[in-house]
Amino acid sequence: MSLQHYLVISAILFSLGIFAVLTRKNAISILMGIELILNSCNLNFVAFSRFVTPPENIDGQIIAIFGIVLAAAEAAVFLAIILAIYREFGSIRPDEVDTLKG
Amino acid sequence: MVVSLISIILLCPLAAFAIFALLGLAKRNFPRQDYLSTAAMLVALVCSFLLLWEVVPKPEPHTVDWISLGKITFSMGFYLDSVTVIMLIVVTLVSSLVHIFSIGYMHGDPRYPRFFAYLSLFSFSMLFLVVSDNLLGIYIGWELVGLCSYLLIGFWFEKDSAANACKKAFLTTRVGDVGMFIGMMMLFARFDTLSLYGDNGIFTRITNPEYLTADASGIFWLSIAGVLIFCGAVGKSAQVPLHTWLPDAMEGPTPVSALIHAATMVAAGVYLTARMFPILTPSSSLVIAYVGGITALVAATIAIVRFDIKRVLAYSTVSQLGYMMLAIGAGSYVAGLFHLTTHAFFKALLFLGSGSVIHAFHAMHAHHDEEHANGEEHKHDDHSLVHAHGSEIPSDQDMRNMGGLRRKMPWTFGTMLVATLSISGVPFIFSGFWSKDKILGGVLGRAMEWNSVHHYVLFGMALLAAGITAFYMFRLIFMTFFGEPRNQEMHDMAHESPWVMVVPLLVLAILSFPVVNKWWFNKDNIIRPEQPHIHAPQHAQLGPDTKIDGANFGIAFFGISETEAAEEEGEKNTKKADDAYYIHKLAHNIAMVLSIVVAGVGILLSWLFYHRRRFSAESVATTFRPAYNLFWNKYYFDEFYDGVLVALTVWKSRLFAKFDLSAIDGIVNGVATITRQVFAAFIGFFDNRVVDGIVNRVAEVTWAAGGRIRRIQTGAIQTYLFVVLGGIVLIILIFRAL
Amino acid sequence: MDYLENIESLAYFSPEIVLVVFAAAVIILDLLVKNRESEKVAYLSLVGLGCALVAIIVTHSSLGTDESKNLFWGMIRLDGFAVFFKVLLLLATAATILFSLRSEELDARLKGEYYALLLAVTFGMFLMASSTNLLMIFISLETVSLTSYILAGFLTHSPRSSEAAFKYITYGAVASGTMLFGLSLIYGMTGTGDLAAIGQQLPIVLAEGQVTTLGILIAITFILAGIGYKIASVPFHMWSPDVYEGAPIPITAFLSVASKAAGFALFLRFFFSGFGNSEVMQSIDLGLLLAIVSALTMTIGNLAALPQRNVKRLLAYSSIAHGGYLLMGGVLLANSDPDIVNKGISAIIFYLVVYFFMNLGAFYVVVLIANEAGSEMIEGYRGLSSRAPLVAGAMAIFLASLIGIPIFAGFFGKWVLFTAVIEGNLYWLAFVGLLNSVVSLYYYARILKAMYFESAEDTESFSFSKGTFALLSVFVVPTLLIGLLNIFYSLSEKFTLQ
Amino acid sequence: MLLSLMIFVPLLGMIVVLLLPRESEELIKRVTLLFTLIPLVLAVVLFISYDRSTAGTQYFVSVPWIETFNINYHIGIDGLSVTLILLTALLGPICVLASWRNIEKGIKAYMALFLLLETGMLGFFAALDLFLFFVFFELTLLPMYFLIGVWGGPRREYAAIKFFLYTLFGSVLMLVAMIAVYLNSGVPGERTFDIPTLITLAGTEGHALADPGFQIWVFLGFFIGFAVKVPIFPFHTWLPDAHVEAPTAISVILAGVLLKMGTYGLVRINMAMFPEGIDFFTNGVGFWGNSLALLGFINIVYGSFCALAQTDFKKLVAYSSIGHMGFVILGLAARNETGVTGAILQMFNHGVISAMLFLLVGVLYDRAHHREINGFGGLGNRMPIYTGITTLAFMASLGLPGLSGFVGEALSLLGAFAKFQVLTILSTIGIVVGAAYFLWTLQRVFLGQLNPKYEDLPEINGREILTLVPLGVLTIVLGIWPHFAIEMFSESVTKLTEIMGTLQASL
Repeated sequence: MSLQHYLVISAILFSLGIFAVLTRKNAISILMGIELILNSCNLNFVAFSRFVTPPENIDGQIIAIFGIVLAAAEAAVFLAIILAIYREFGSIRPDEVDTLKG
Repeated sequence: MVVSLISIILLCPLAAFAIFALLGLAKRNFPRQDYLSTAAMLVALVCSFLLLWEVVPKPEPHTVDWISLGKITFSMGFYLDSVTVIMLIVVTLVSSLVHIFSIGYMHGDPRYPRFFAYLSLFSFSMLFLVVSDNLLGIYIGWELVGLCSYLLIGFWFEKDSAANACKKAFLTTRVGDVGMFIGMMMLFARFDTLSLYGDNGIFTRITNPEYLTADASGIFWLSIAGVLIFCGAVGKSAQVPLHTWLPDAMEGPTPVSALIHAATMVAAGVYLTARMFPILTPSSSLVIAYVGGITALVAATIAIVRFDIKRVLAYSTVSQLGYMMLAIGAGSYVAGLFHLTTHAFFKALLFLGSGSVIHAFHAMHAHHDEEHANGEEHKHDDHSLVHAHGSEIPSDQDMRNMGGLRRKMPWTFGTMLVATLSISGVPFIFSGFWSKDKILGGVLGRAMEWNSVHHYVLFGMALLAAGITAFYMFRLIFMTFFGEPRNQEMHDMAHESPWVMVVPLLVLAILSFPVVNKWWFNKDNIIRPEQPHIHAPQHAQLGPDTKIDGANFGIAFFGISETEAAEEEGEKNTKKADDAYYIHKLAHNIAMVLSIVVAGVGILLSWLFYHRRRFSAESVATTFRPAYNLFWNKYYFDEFYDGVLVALTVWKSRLFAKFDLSAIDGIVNGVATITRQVFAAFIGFFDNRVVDGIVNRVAEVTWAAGGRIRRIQTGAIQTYLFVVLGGIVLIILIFRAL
Repeated sequence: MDYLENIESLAYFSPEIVLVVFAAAVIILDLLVKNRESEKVAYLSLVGLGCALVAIIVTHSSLGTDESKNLFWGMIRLDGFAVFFKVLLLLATAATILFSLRSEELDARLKGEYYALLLAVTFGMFLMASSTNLLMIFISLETVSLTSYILAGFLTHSPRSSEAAFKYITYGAVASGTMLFGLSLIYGMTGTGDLAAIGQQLPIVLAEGQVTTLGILIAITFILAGIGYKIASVPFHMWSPDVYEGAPIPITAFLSVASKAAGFALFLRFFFSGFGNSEVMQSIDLGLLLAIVSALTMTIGNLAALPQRNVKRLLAYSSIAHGGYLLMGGVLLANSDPDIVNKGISAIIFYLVVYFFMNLGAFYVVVLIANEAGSEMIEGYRGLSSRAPLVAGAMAIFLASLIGIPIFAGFFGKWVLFTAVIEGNLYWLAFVGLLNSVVSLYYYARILKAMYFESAEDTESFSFSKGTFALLSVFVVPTLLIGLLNIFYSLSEKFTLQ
Repeated sequence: MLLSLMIFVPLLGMIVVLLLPRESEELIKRVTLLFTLIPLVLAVVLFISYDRSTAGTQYFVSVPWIETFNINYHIGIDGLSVTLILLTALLGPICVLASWRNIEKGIKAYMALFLLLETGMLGFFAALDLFLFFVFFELTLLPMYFLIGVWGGPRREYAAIKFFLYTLFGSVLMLVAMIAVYLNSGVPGERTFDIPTLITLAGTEGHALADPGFQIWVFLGFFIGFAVKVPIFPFHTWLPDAHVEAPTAISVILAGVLLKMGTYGLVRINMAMFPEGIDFFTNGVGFWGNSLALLGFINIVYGSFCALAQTDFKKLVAYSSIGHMGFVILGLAARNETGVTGAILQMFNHGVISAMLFLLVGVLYDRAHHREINGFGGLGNRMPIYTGITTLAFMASLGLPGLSGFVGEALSLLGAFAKFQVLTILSTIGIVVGAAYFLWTLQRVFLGQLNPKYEDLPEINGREILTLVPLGVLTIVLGIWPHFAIEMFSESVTKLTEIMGTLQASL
C-alpha cells in the first residue's frame, strides 16, 4: 500500500467524522465523530512518518501517540459535560441545548 | 481745529445717548434726558456754524487708517466742503428745533427720556454719515440712521401698526442697502479701496484719463456700480418702487416724521447720490433721473386723494425727494442739494405744524386709550412676517374732522401757510420757489442743450408734479384751517400749542424766506465744489453747467439777487464765451415762467375746489373714476405684489387678499410663507429625510445587519460547526482561484 | 540551531515548573482546609503566581538581551516574546483569581480545584506562547482547551454554564481536530515538526513542485480553524458569545483576555517562523486572506454587538471586534518588509497590553454590578452614576478607552495599529477599522447612557470595600497612563519576534 | 510656560473640584469660577504681551513626548490662535456664571467636565504638533457628550449621541489623513508631526507631501473632519439638535468656541499645510474650483432660510450661526488678505455674538420655561433692559455697521467678490434674510401688546447682565475699532496668503 491509500482512508475518516459531528442528533455520536477526526489525523501522522521521513525520525508516531492520549482526555471531559447537560436539560440532543443565542 | 470741531459735533449727541444707555443698564435714568439731548444738539449746532466760518478754502479729507491689511487699508475720516457744511447746519438746526418741539409734544409719554436718547443717537449717525469721506463710513452711518428710524418709528411698539411699520421700514431700506453694498464691492474690486478723496481715492483715480483708456469695460462697470449704489438711495429716500415704507413710517411720533422722514434721513439718499456724482455715467444718470421723475409724479398724484394729514405730507415728501433725484440725474446736482436744504426746512415745518394740529386735537393721554384700542383690534398674526398697515386713519389725523382751525391756532396756521407757499413755489420771496426753479431750469437746460427727448419728458413730469404739489398742499391748508369745523367737539377741544412747540415753528418759518439768510451768510464763504467728471465726451457741455449751478447754489439760497448773480456769471464766463451758458440762462427763464404758471393754476384750482366749493371733488372723482381709483389705491402697487404673491403661494391667496399688502410686506410675507410652507416642508424633507435620512438609513442598515448576524447565532451548536466548515470550504475555494 | 537538551533546559523551564508544583499544592491544601477558609487556597495560588513571576524574571535576566534559547531539543523556545506573553498571561490569571474572590456566583465548595485548574491553564498558555514544534503546539492548545472547558462549565446547577461548556468543547474539539489534520499535512509536506525547519523546507518543496499551493492553502486553512477558534476570528468565532455569556464572569474575563492573548502568541509565532518566508505567503496570498478575515471579524463583532442587552454578551462581541483589530497587525506578517512585520507584531503586543487593562477592568465592573444589582443586563446599570459614582466613572473610562477616544490607552493602541497598517499600505483595512470604531461607539455609548442619562427605580447607593476600589484603580490608572508614556511603546518594540 | 500654565490650570481645577465634597455647591461654583478666571487673566497677559509685528509663533514650548513616533508636546501661539484663546478664556467664566443657578443636579460633575472641556479647547488652539492637535480636538468630545446628555433637555440623549457620532466620524477621516501625512513626511526615524515643519515640507518642491494628488485627498480627509465641526452644509444637522437640547452655557461654548475649532483647523491645517489642495478647491475653475465658495454660499442662504422658518428661539439662533459660519467659509475660499482677515474676524465676532444670543435665550428660558417665539409678545414693555441688550445682540448679528458683526461679514464679502462675483452677490441674500428673521423675532417677542401670561416676568438680573456686558462691550469696541483685533493676526494672515501663493486678487 502506498502513501496515497493511507491518505485517502484518513481523508474518508475525517469526512465521516465531520459528517457525524454535523448531522448526529445525539451528543455521544458527536463525540464519536470527533474521535474519528482525531484518529484520521493520527493515521496521517503515522503514515507520513512511515513514508516521508527517514526511518530513524519517528516524530510523527510520537505525535500520534500524544494525539491518542489527548483524545482520551477529551473524551473524558466531554462525557462529564454531557452528564451535566443531561442533568440540566434532561436530554443530550445538541439542538435542544440552545438557550444561549442571538 | 476742523477735526476737533467735527469731533465735538459728533460726540455731543453720542454722549447724550451713551449716558442714557449706561444708566439704563443700572435701571436708572438721567433726571432730565430731554434737556441733556437738546443741549448736546445746540452745542453741535453752534460748532457747525463755527465750522462754516472755519471752513477750509480748499476741501480736504482728514483720515486715519481704520483697518490696514498687508496691501489694503480701509481709512476712516472726514471730508469737508461747503456741501458738507450746509448739510451739517441743516441737520443740526432741524434736529435742535425738533428736540425743542418734542419737549412739548412728547410731554408725559411713559418712555419720554428714551425718545430723546434715540433722537440723539439718530443725530449722531446722521452727522457721521454726512461728514465721512469714504463709502464704508457713509455705509456705516447709513445703516445706523436706518436703525434709529427703526427704533423711532416703532417707538409706540404696543401698536401693532407701528411695530409692523418699523420692521417694514428697516427691511425695505435694507433691500436697497444690499444693492448699495454690492455696488461698493464692485468699486472695491476695481479700485482696491473705498475712500473717495485723497491721492488714490476713487474720484481721483477715475479723473485721470488713463483710467478710461486702461480698460474699455471701465465705463460699463461704473454704470452698473453707480446704479447699484443708487439702489441704496432708492431705499432710504423712498423712491419708486421702494417708496412704500415712508407713508407707513408715519406711525412714529410726528417730530420723528419731521426730523427723520422729512428733513434729514430720507434726504441722505439725495446727499449720497450727489456725493457719488463724479462716478455717475450718462446712462446711470438717466436711470436716476427717470426714477426721480416717476417718483415725483406718482407720489404727487397719490397725495391728492389722501385724507390723513400726515400721509399727505409723507407722499409730498416722497415726491419732493423724487424732484431732487431728478435734478441730480439731470446733471444739475447742486440744484438737487439746494432743494434738499430748502425742502428740509419747510417740510420739517409742515410736519411740526401738523404735529401741533394733531397735538391740539389730541391730548397726550388719549394716545394710550387709542393704542389699547387698536391693540385689541389686531393681535399678532404669526403667519405674516409683516402686517399690512391698518388702512383706517386715526381720527385725530383725518383732515375730514378738521377745518376752520385758523382762528383756533393762529401761529400754527401762519407758519404752515408760509411753508405751503414755499413748497408750492410761490415766486420770489419763498425759498422753495428758487430751488424748484433751479431744478426745472436745470432739466430744461439739459434738454435744450442736448435736445434729448428724455429730458423733455422729464421736464414735463417735473412741471406737472409742481402743479399738483401746489394743488394738494393748498387742499391741505383749506381743509384744515379754512371753512367750517366739521367735527365740533374735537374743534372745541383744539387749542394753540405751548410756546416750546410754537417757537420752533416760527424759526423754521423764518428760514423759509431766502432773504433772511443773507445776514448769517456772506457769499465769500461759498465754495463752488469742483466736480471731476468721467464723461470725457460731454465734458465740454457739462463743465459750465456745473459752474452755473455752483453759482446759483449760492445766489438763490443765500438770497443774492439775480443781478449780482448775473454779473458774477458774466465775469466768470467772459473767459470762454460758452453758449451752453446762454442756453441755460434761457432755459432758466422759461422754466421760471412755466413754474409760476403751474403753481398759480394749482393753487387756483384747489381754491375753487376746497374753499369756494365751486366744484365738488366728489363729482370730479366720480367723473374720472378710473384715475381716482388709481390714485386712491396707490397705483395698485399692493394689488400687483399681491398678485405676484398669490401666484407664489397659491394656497395662501385668501390670507393675502385679506390684507392689502404693499410691496415689501408682500415679498417678506411671501418669503415667510414660502419658508413656512414650502421651505419648512423642504427643510423637513431635506434636513430630516435627505441629510439626516441618509445618516439614519445608514444607522438602520447597520442595526438591521446586527439583527441578521444575531439571527445566524441560532444557539444550536451544529449550525456553528456548519459555519466553520462552510468558512473553511469558502476560503479554500476563493483563494484557490487566486 | 543550537538545542538545549532536557536537563539543562529545566533551568529555563522554572516558571512552568513552579506553576505545576503550586497547582498540586493547591489541590493538597484544598483537602486540608475547611470549606469556609477556601480563600487560603486562592492566596496560595496567588503566591504560586508570584513565584512564577519571579522565576520568569530570573530566567529572562539569565539570558542576555535579545538572545533566545531552544529548550528540550527545540520543543519550546524562550525569548523576549515568550517572556512578555508569560507575564501578561500570569497577570491575567492573578486578576481572574482576584475577581473570583469577589464574585458571588462561584460556588465556595469547589474553589480548590478551580484555582488548580486556573494554574494549569496558565501553564498551558505558557507553553502556547513558547512552543516551536507542531507537537508542542497541539499539546499546549489541548491543555488550555480542556481546562477551559471545565472552567467554563464550572457552575454546576447552572444550565447556562453547562451549555456553555458543552458548546465550547464540541466546537473546540472539532476545531482542534481540524487543526491537527492541517498540522499533519504540514508535517507530511516537510517531514519535520520543527517550525524553523518547516520555514526552511516549505519554499524548497514548493519550488520543487512536490506540493501544490492548494495543498499548502488547505493545510493553512485547517490550522487557521484551530487558531482562529482560539482568537475568536470570523468564521470561527461563533462559540464565543454563548460561552462568554454562560461562563462565570471571571472566566469570561479570563477567556476574553488571556486565551485570546495566548492564541495571538501562537498565531504570531506559527506564521512568523513557520511561514515567515514571503514566497509561501505570496503563493497563497495569505496577506489578503488574513486582511479579509480581520475586516470581517471586527465588522461582524461590532454589528452583532449593537442589539445586545446583556452586558456580558455585548462585551463578548466587542472582544471579537477587538480580536479583529489585533488581527490587522497580524496581516502585516505577510508584508515583505521585515521592518513593517516587526511594527505589526509590536503593535499587537502594545494593543494587547492596553486591551488587558481596559477589558479586564470592564469585566471587573460587570462582576461588581452582577453582585450588587444581581443583573448582567444593561438595565442593571441605570443610574449607576448616582448609585456608585466611582465605579461608574471607572466604567466610563474603560468604555471610552474601548471606543478609542484620545488620552485613553485604547486610542493609542488603535493609533499604533492603524499607523502600522497604513504603513503597510492597507488603507482600506485601516478605513474599515476606523469606521468600525465609530460603529462601536454606539453600543458602548448605550452603557454610558444607562449609567449617566437614565435613573434607576431604586436609588439607594451601592457600597464597595476599599479593596474593590484598590483593584479597580489597578486597571484605571494604566488605562489612563499607558498611552501617554513613551516607555510602553519602546517596550512593545523590544519584545517582538526575532 | 505661561501658555502651558494657562492650558492646564483648568485641569488642575477639575481635580480640585473632584476632591471637594459634593454637598458644598456654592464652594464648588466659586472654585470653578476662580479656575476659569486664572486662564482669562493669563490669556489677557498673552494678548497684551504678544508681539504683533511678527507672524511667527511665540511662547512656544517643545518637549519630547512619545519619541517612538517623534511626537512632541509642542505648543505656541500666533496671532490667530491668541485671538481665539482669548475668546475661549473669556467665555469660560461667563459660562460658569451662566450656569450658576440653572444647573440643578450634579453641579460638581458639571463643573469638573466643564473645566476639562476648557483645557481641551485652550490646548487645541495652542497645539503646534499635529498629534497633540488631534488629541486636544478629541478631548473636547467626551465632556461635551456628557454635558449635553446629562444636563440637556428632553431629547438630550439623541442630541448627545448624534453630536458624538458625527464628530467622531469626521475625526476618523482626519486620523487617516493625519497618519498618511506623518508617514509621508520622511523616511522612518525622521518622520514628524511638527506642524511648522510639515508646512515647510509641504511647500518644498518634489517632496512627497507636496504632491498635488496626495494633498487633495489628504485635504479632503481633514476638511470633512473640520466640516462636521463648523458645521458645513451636509454635515450640519447635529447642530440644531445639540443646541436645542444643551443647557445655556454649553450652547454658548458650542457656538462660541467649538464651531471655531472647525474653522481654525481649516486655516491652520488645510490652508497652510496643503496649498495645492486648497488651490484645487478654490481656484475658481470648474466645479471643484468653486466648491468651497459654493459650500459657503449654501451655508449662508440655507442657514438663513432655515432660521426664518424656526419658531423655537434657540433653534433660530442655532441656524443663524450656520448662516454666519458660511461667511467664514466664503471669506476663506477667497484666499486673499481681505477675505481671510474677514473670515478670522468673523470667527471671533460670531463667537462673541452667538454667545450673547444664547445667553439671552437662556435668560428668557429660565423665566418663561419655553422658547416658543410666538408664545411671547410685548416683552419690550415688561423688561426694557433685556430688550435693549437683545436688540444690540440682534443688530450685531444681522451685521449692523458700527457693531462687530458687520466688519467681518463685509471684509469676507469684499474679499470673496474679487474671485466669486456671482456667488458673493447671491450670498448677500443672506444679509436681507438675516435682517428679516431677527427683526421678525424682535417683533414677535418684544413688540406689540404684552402677553398677559407674562405680566410679572422678572427683569434680567445683575448676574445675567454681568455675563452679557463684557460681550456687549467687545461687540461695540470691535465694531468701532476692529483693528484692535485685526492687528493681532494681520501678519499671520499675510504669511498665510504668501504660503498659499495668492495675493490680493483684482479683476
